[in-house]
Amino acid sequence: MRKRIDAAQLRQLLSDNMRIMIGGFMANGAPEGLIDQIIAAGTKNITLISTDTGTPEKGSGRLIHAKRIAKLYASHIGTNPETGAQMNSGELEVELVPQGTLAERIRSAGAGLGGVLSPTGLGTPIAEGKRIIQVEGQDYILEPPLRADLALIRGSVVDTKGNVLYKGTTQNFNPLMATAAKTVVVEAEQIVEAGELLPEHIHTPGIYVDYIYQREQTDA
Amino acid sequence: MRKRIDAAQLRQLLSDNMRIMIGGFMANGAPEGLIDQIIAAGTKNITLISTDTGTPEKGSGRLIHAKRIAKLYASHIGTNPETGAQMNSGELEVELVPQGTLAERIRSAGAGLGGVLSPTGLGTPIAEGKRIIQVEGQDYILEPPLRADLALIRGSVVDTKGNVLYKGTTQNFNPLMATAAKTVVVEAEQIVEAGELLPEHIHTPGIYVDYIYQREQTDA
Amino acid sequence: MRELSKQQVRRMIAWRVAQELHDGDVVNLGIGLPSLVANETAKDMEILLQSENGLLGMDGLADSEHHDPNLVNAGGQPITAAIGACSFNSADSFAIIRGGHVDVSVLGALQVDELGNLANWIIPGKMVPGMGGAMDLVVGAQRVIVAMEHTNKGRPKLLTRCDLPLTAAKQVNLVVTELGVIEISGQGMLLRELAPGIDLETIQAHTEAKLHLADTLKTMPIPNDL
Amino acid sequence: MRELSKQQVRRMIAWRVAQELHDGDVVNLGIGLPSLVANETAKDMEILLQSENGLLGMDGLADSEHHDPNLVNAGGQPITAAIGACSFNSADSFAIIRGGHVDVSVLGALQVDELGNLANWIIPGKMVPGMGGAMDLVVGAQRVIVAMEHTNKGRPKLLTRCDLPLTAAKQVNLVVTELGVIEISGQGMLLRELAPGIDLETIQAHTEAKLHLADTLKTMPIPNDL
Repeated sequence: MRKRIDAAQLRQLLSDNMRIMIGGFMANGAPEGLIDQIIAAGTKNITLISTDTGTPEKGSGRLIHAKRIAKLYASHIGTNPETGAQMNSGELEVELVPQGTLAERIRSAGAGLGGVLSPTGLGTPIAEGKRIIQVEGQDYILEPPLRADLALIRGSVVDTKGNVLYKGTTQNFNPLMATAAKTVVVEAEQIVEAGELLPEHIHTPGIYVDYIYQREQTDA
Repeated sequence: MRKRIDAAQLRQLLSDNMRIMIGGFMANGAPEGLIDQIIAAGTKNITLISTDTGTPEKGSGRLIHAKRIAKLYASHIGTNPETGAQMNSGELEVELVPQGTLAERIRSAGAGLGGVLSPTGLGTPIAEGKRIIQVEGQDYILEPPLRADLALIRGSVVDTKGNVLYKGTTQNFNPLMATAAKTVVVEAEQIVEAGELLPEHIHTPGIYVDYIYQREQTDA
Repeated sequence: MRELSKQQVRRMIAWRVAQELHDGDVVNLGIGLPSLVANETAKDMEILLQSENGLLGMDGLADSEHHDPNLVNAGGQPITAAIGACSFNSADSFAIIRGGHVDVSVLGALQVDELGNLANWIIPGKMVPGMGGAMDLVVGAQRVIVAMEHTNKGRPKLLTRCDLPLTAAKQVNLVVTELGVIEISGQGMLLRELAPGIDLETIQAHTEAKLHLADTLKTMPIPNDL
Repeated sequence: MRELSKQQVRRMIAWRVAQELHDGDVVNLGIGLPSLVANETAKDMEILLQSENGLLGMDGLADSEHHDPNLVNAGGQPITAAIGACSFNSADSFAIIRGGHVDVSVLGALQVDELGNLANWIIPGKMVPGMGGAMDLVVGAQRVIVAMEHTNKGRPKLLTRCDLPLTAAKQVNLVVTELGVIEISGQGMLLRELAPGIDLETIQAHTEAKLHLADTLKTMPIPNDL
């Protein structure tokens, strides 16, 4: 279990001005325990990559509410009034990215590709100022890869080698972000011995995971 | 089980000059029963997309041996002497594609993307005549999507809705090809009732699968 | 036709959209009015609901008894999964969507125009929720159906040209409202059905774009119990 | 040093390459000589072997008793999986490779040159096996080690410029042969180690490229039992 870290070790990984990816979709599958630690550590001026900003009370949106985010890449911010308010006041810079494009930009970074050629957003403000590449007579927007210093993800079952299985709809952006950051921390709902997950059931190979964190049980 | 077909129905799907993708890696995870039916049906002048050509006796290479292939996209042909011989005699046109690029070209077709921006092959004959796109100061080769009329794949466990799980190393190109062809047939090693596979264990969603085929048991 | 309540109007639109679906269709329903379509499909028809956050085979909203914290819809609400459902990550989810593997996408709109342009994600200076998965859904689905009330506080939403920023260009196929069913054709807006009790003058008065009449203009069917 | 058999030469090279690996490294071994490196790593070191056909955590070749028809290596041979192994499709496998998540790729070569260019997939008119996964592996791995015999029937394989079609440009980091260990540096080929009993004249005579001497030229370590 050499990959396990506690809250103190986790905070050593955090610093101001970092570029952080956080998994979850409307906070479903979001690593709430890791978000707790960012808040407790006081880390600020973060560039956040997250498909939505949950609510002020749930998921990555808590970091918006706590005013830790300077720049945001997201596909949807409508469920968190704080995000819109800080954007309008100029405190927060927001780049809106179509959800499928966001997923592929992250995947392409992890896969060593030069970005994505997507038809999504053609003829809309999303295409403005971007390169349009024609392939076989069709136009595509060239969207560059998106990577981060740190990815914080959540896994339903994590084995001691760092292999991750996500239950239900909690996969969302988690397995993609695991491939695209210099350092990856998974918050484990449950930790099992290596070998308990079948090779073909694993969504995220353990080589992508640097550290495994489990939220301290405050309720004894 | 409305998706199940027998050999006679399968042959109705075949015609000369088709573009067919066949899964498997060195015949591991290859749909041998479906290949049997192409051979029995006499289908010819096929454009084949397959990562390798197995051997003359195993996997998609059997179709080379039977002289049914006019054009081939593959990453490796060295294990099947027939492929090289037919290429040298001019009977068979071969386009060699790096294995990772082949995988992404097929994936991009299934995902509605305009191809792949890959660094693989830069400075080699693979880059000749292709568009080079620079992204963030790095060169990438633009490789177009690769699709087919028919994909023939093999699944270890297939449920009655067409959901597929692949065991061990039998995934390889099978789940990618399932997304990139007009018609998809899976050869099932085992068929189970819908609901027996957990949602998070499924590799290929049933919506990609048009038909399920099971090889007739000749040994009674 | 008697005056319908807001709820009845929404149900009428959702029911009519449901008649456009075929057995075995893979369908994505947007939040709000479009999500009501799920309740209106024929019971003997199998419709596979795709939820873009990562599930194929969405069943319905979960009651407190069946609540699984790991299973939510694209609105973040707890749901149940149908037998044979499968889950996947967001790249694979949008590969299904963008790759043309969703048969029908049903969504709401702020504006639709004669070219099939759609605006539904931003009102500059007022509302910037973001596009979420809508841009991919409209570009990728085989058929795009807009399900919405015909006007917004009396102002037409079916326009000659959208003036709000677009969600996608030229992708809408059909619009269903409480006044009628309009196809976006190469020649502009083609009125295919008129709701019971609505005449041509009324629907055109509530539509900025010119409505062309289909050769076989029909009365829009509505649920028997409405 | 006494004359070594072909098998001893191959083992000596594989053993020396194994000394380049670190605990926890993710390693891809090509077929042939490179595959022998797996047998030579220190027993207390954990090396994760990636097999590009779709497995991380390859163990070894399967004997007939443990033979699982669903589990093969990139050469198509039956293998066993280590505890904690995981499998994946070819797109995800090459995302691992191309994305820089493999620490070391070890492969053979027909030619390597001063620029770190590598040729190992085709001899025009003679041999066209195809590149398989080699082009991705050489571009994607953090470190590329070529493990090969120094010459081919007496002809040098370490050249000023490759004349065979390239597998990849400027990607090779280190070359290990039975004569020595050569680093590809900004200034060309840097001789770091000389095999026991080999002198500078001998290795240069078998090398077309000019060999520069490292400040600290060492004797190449070899296995104790060789």
